[in-house]
Amino acid sequence: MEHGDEHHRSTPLSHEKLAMWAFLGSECLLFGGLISTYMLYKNKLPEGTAISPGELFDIPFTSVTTFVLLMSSLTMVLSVSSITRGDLRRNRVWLLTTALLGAVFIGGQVYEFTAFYNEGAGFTTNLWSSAFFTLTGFHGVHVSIGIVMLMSLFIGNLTGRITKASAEKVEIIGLYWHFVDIVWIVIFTIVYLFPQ
Amino acid sequence: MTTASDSATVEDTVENDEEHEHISDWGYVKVALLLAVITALEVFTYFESVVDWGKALVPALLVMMVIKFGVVVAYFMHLKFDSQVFTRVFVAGLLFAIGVYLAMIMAFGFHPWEIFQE
Amino acid sequence: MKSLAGSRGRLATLVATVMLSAAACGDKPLTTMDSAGEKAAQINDLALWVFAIAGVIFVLVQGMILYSSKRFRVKPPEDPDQERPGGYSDDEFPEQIHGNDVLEWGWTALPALILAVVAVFTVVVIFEQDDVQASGDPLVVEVVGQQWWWEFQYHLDGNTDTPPDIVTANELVMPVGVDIPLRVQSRDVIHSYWIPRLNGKRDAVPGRSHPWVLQANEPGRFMGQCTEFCGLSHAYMRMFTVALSQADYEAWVAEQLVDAEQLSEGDVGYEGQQLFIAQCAECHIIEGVTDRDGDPSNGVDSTDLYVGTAGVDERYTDSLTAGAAPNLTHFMSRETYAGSFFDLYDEDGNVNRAQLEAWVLNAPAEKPNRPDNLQGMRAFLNLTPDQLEQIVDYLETLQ
Amino acid sequence: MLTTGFKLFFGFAVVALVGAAVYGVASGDLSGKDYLGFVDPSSFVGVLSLGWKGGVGDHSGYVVLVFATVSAAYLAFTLVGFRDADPEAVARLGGSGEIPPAAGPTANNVWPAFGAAAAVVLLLGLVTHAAVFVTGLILLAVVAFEWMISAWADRATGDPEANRELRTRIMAPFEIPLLGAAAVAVIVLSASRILLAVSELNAVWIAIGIPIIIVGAAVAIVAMEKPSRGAVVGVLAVGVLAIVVLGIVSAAVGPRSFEHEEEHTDEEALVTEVAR
Amino acid sequence: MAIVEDTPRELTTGQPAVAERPLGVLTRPTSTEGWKSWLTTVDHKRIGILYGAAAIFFFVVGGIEALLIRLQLARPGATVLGADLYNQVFTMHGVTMIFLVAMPLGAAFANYLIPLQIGTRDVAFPRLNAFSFWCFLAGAIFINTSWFLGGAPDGGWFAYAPNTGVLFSPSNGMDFFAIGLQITGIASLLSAINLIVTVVNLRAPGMTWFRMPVFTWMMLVVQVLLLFAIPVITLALFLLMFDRLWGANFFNVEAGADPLLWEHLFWIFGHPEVYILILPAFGAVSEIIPVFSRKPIFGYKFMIFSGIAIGFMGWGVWAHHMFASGIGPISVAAFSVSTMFIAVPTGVKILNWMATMWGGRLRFTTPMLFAVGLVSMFTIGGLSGVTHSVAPADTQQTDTYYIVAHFHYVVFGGVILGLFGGMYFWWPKVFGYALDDRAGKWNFWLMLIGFNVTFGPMHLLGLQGMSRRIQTYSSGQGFDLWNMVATIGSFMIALSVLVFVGNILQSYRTRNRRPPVGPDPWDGRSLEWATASPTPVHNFDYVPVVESLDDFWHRKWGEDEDGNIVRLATAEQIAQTGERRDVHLPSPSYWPLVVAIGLPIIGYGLIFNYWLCMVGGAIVLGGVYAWIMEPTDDPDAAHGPDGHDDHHDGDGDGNGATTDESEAEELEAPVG
Ligand code: HEA
Ligand code: HEA
Ligand code: HEC
Ligand code: CUA
Ligand SMILES: [Cu+2]
Repeated sequence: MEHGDEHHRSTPLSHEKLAMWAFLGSECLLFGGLISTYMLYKNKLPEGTAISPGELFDIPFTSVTTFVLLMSSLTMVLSVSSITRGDLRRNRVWLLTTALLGAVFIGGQVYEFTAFYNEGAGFTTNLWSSAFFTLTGFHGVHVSIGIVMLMSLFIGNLTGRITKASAEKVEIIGLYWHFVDIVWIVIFTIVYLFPQ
Repeated sequence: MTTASDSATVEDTVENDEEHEHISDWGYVKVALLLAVITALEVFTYFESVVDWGKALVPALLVMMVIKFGVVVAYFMHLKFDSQVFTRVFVAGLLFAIGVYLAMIMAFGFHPWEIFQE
Repeated sequence: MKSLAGSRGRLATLVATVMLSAAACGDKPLTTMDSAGEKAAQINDLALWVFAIAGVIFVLVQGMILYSSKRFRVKPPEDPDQERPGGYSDDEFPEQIHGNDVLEWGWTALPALILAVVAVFTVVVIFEQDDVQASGDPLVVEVVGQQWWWEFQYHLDGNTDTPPDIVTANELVMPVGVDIPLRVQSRDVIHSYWIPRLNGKRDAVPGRSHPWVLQANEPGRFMGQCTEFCGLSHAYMRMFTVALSQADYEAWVAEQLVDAEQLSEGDVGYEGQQLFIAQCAECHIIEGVTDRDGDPSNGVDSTDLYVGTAGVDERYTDSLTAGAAPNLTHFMSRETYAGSFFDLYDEDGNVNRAQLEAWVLNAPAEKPNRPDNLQGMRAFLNLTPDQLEQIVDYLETLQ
Repeated sequence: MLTTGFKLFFGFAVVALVGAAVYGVASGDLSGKDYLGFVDPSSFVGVLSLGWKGGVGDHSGYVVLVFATVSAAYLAFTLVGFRDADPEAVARLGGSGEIPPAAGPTANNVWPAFGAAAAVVLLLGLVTHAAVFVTGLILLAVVAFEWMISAWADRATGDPEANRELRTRIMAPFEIPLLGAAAVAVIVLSASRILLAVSELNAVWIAIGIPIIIVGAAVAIVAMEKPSRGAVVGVLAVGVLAIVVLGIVSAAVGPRSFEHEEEHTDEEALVTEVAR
Repeated sequence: MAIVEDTPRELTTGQPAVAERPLGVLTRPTSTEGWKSWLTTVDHKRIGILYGAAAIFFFVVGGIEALLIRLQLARPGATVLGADLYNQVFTMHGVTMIFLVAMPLGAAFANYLIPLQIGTRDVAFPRLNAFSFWCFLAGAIFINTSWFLGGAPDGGWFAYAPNTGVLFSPSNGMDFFAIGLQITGIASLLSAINLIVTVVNLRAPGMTWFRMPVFTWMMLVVQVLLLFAIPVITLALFLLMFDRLWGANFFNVEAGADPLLWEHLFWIFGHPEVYILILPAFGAVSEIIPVFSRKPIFGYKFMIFSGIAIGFMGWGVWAHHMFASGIGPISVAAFSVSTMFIAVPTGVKILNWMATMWGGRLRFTTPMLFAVGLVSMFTIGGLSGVTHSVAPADTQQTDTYYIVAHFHYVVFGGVILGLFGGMYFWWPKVFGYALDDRAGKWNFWLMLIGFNVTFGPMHLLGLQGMSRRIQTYSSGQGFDLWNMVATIGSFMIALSVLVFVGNILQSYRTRNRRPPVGPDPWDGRSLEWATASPTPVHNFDYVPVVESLDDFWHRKWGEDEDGNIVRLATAEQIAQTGERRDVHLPSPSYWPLVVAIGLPIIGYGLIFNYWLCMVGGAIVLGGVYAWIMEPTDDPDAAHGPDGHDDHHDGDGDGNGATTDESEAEELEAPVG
């Protein structure tokens, strides 16, 4: 104990992980608000609006991208489990795969946004469109940030900065990634699948 | 990166944070398969010709959503095997969000039981 | 409540008297403590009880604090050895009490109980207050808030789907005694309609129509003030409610239903009317004379304006910004104007011409507004003094 | 502290600034306003506020001089900030009392090549689209910055290892996120272009196909015991190349037609301005 | 947590490093003295002091705004401020006082005291902590620059839509409001996460949940409230910003939007917010009263649970701000009842403080005066709050000066009195010298009287029907007398604040002439008194081991056979001396400051020119990654001239993780 007693810990929990969970708890209130705003406004289209969500949505397509995001959660978890084993190579592969799947999802979203816009539903068109683009846009930004973090991990792995010792970092970013995924689970059901 | 030092003085009722290899990679794949199946079911509700859910549509969708949500949180996010403290902070946020926003949209005239009326 | 009334009744009266006397000294047109209508009285009856309860708790708590501060106070020791921590000596200790669960639960339960009683009465009154059905008279008044004045649209038959029968501004005239249902609305931002002596307030929220009710026990003029912050001139957005005896009210209605006349050359105010049509009719309506597009000849009933309309300048329909202006058909029948901020007549009953001329000449200087943003009336600095006279002469004909 | 280098460049900056001011005022404006006149303070406002309020005389000359000021000042402060070319300071800090010898660059310099590429993009932009031109500009700026830092780091100390370390320390915070983001942006843009170009149904198929290929490749690589580095890089390169080429082609082809076309309004720029 | 860890490397070439600090300004800063060290500090105590200083500065700013309001309202028809300016001034008064005074003042105490009270060296993420402060300051300055850039926000502090849309508020003021509060929101959110982790993870050995001081408990509740309330206001502000900047429709009534959405979102945040403001003061008072009553706090657990209950119930009452807004009788009834019952846990607190005083030996030092002042004054505000909760009554009261009276009694009579007491109480601990007691008493009495003279009459004004937020009134309305009285009172408050400032200066000047305060000037109870004053940088020489509630006090005092209290030791004997010099502490860092500077630049960019956003974004992004990749310590400091090697892997425990190399990805998310 000569130089010891540096920082006594009252729980064995890691600071960073706890912080991430707290942050995710906080994010629930952000997305909860966005989703309720959407629910509130989606049925408030003025009479005779030509463009309705029911017409615009391309459920088969969105189902596919939803699926892609869901599977990215699997690859994420695989990358975490490989780094806890110290398997840097597989970690690398899965990180990149996750990021790529995320990118495909975002690509799909950009496609969807552009298509809606081309069909006449822009950000400012009506209540529904503002709420829709804001909700899914917020989610998209979250995914994009996640991708950048994943790519940073990937580059870190390549340059030797990420090692078995950094497994928890991967895990924490994974938590964020999964959270973004579960938010989409909710959005997909409420925004896309609920009867319009 | 956890400091395991001084675990003698740890008084919290948290589970020990030792390496928990509760699930193998194959286990994760199985979980993902489950999620995939539920997602497929969800998507099928969209094609009314397959099954007509009638009034149960929205509740059914919600149930499936909640299951998926729970499975990802419990298994992929490891919450089932991790410390209770994590569960508490996260679930607190979740419940606050649900409670507060439900009350809000109810004040706007939304009634939860209406979800049964297609 | 009866049993409570015995012990606490006196206190309630006491508090009430103190507050009333505070309210009564001098002229307090907005006071909430001197109700003149059923609804306001209902509120006051409830509120006074609550004030009384709060008063008792206030006295108890403050009394206890003062008492224990006096009784348990100790002075720091006199001797120069002041360095004792906190000024205490080593052997100066009160009994070390850590708590008392009975007490704790007691003072958790007691306030809860008091509040439960209050809650019951509160909820009852909330629902009573929400009863906004008409009593007798089918009249419904749409109260429309707008930056920064009020418009009242009378539907004498109670049907709000048809154009209003009477449109007036800032002064709501109603018969005494009966409940008059209101539909509180707004054209731009949130305002709040409040005649303190008759009822509590209700927000005028754009896009919504809030039922509310007014009733006065006695004839009189009751002042009000917009109480939701609504921008630049919020302070200048006042209003009156005038309660008239049934007969007077009916006379008023009959008078308001008459359109103004088209004057012809030689009539008093003819020049003024021409000027008005040229300059003011873009915004103001005088039934029988002008329309919102300023063309007196097209004969459109000006009330069309309120049901989506013919010939209105697009700037006014496109934005929610104020753009509509007070209907001036019976301007002189009101005692105040421009958000009831200015008196139209002086004490002797003569028209306050100087003020009115100042208003017409340069409204933004008299009352803060932003005409360039369609918020309020713009200035007419180009009017010569003669023209100004003529316009005001004309306004004076609008009885 | 104030090295010779600093003084030199700072001097340059001051001279250039004064020059700019004088030139901006003196070149006047030809509409007869009294720009030289010392009676009218407004004639200086434009010059001193860099044109924010009021104007200056001859623009091009003024701009050149102001830029000279900025660059010189930038260099001056960089020199101080990084203690560059300040052998004395280096010696003092080193404690050895010896002025260190100059050292040569330690790594291959790739930036000229990238610079050339950026220039090509820039030129392409001139003939194709403004967006390409702006991309070229940004690339050029990035290259210039990277090059500068590398060049500086190469000579910062006598120790090549430390120099490399320095470069990383400064540039990695920018490179890592930007590289990550750029990689993703390329895929996002290309994929969405492809999806837009094809029919709605085919979009679904493509959206199924791409992730299957990605996951398939990943599984294959993971399954291999010892994949050759070349192979992996090759697969990746081919994949990226394919998607980029397809993306460019699709963008050139343009999106499929949409029914509600007529309902466009001009303000609705946010969503697609980015995408287009 | 560094995503990519960049451990300091030995030079591999074998030759000695030619330059010790070749990076110039880019190496991790090391200085711990001089003004520059304040910019890079990661010490929770210094950050606490910075928060406090900023809060006091803004208190004077907000106070001057208040005085302007009072001057304008002193007489009917006054022309001190025009309507436009008046609206800006009262809006900024509210915004400043709530977001830039009360909240950071709370944060100051939280930062300084939590680590001390739970017996640790620093918060869990020291650099993140520094970032929170700079981020707060950046946001605060950003909002205030609106005065010079086309006009301050003018929509009232709760900014009801659609009055705050571009159509009705065309200046940039509301943009500054929306963006500025988002920036300070990031600060609050991160600081909340940080402190929650700190309390959960870093309590000293033996410091169980129910041995934690009430103050720390209340602060924990506050952080949880912040954690969940900030995202709600962030969301509302985003919607407003999208409407204003990019023409979204959230509050566009023409498109069918419902303005009540804003009201709900704002107050869902707004009501928890008022408990965020008051609980720190409650915490401080819960420390002060036992000390000066020489008794333990009465009903410790009830104090804790009532605090938690307040925090919890605070989430279910927000619509009491909307009783007149037409939400329908069912909602009104529900929220009316839920609001009333918040009085129950609050009452428990008030009564427990009174019970603590009961039978004690009360010493009315300045901190005690302020604390008792809170108990007394807050009760008045609380009781008027209960009269608002009676919804029908509130339809008469809402938006009148009766409300203004209510909330000034709770925010001034509660928050300001409580935290002023806190300042007098902990001043010796923070600065090593006490504030003068005599001047303090002047300060208190002037403030108490001035405060009642200012806000007492407002009850009457409100009941007489004076609306709030009106720039002027007419003499026929019967408001003349009490408004004049209130204005006079406000200048008495100003005088008391001047006395406070004077007291600080004078006490500082004479600090060496007066007897030293020692570690424990008040016979304190909690751990912060168990170390030297001013607190040494490393807080504790060794980590204290806690055996009971009020552990420090129980080490000083025990009971003899007769149950009498006897001294076991003096504070000087058992308090730590703070003389240890070999404690490894997290190194200072530039990056928190850099990242924080980037945020307002993005803000200006959103308002004026999107290119600026690129600049700001680059600063933020580069700053964040530089932060993540920053070596744990300054590599060169290890070879520093003092020869002491605190290279943290050197001690062989292999535990390279100190707390400061920590925070990372949380940072990016809120930015998005
Ligand atoms: C520190 C901040 C703070 C605190 C702690 C409180 C505490 C309370 N507030 Fe207040 N409030 C504000 C700050 C605060 N408020 C602000 C800033 C506004 C205005 C916002 C704006 O419009 O700008 C406001 C507005 C406001 C309104 C809306 C008024 C309106 O606009 O119409 C209401 C309505 O119910 C209300 C109620 C209450 C209640 C019931 C409490 C309770 O928590 C009080 C509980 C305390 C006690 C009751 C006293 C002690 C108890 C006892 C001694 C026990 C016995 C008591 C009984 C049995 C009654 N407040
Ligand atoms: C923590 C919160 C807080 C605090 C401490 C205060 C403190 C004060 N407040 Fe207020 N106030 C609010 C929060 C607060 N306020 C809020 C939220 C609103 C609502 C805003 C809205 O409607 O949007 C409001 C609104 C408000 C109004 C209503 C305005 C209106 O509706 O039109 C008034 C009017 O009198 C007022 C007055 C005061 C006064 C006199 C003080 C005094 O106590 C201030 C005392 C401080 C000082 C006096 C500073 C000391 C100064 C010096 C030492 C410098 C001396 C130098 C010179 C004199 C040059 N405040
Ligand atoms: C741009 C539209 C506009 C024009 C043109 C206009 N007014 Fe007005 N006027 C208003 C508005 C809006 C109000 C309400 C202002 C307020 O109360 O703040 C008003 C109020 C008035 C009032 C007070 C009415 C009341 O009952 O409160 C009078 C009288 C009046 N105007 C006369 C005139 C005359 C005379 C002219 C022409 C010289 C004129 N107005 C031109 C918009 C206009
Ligand atoms: Cu209308 Cu205030
Ligand atoms: Cu509240």
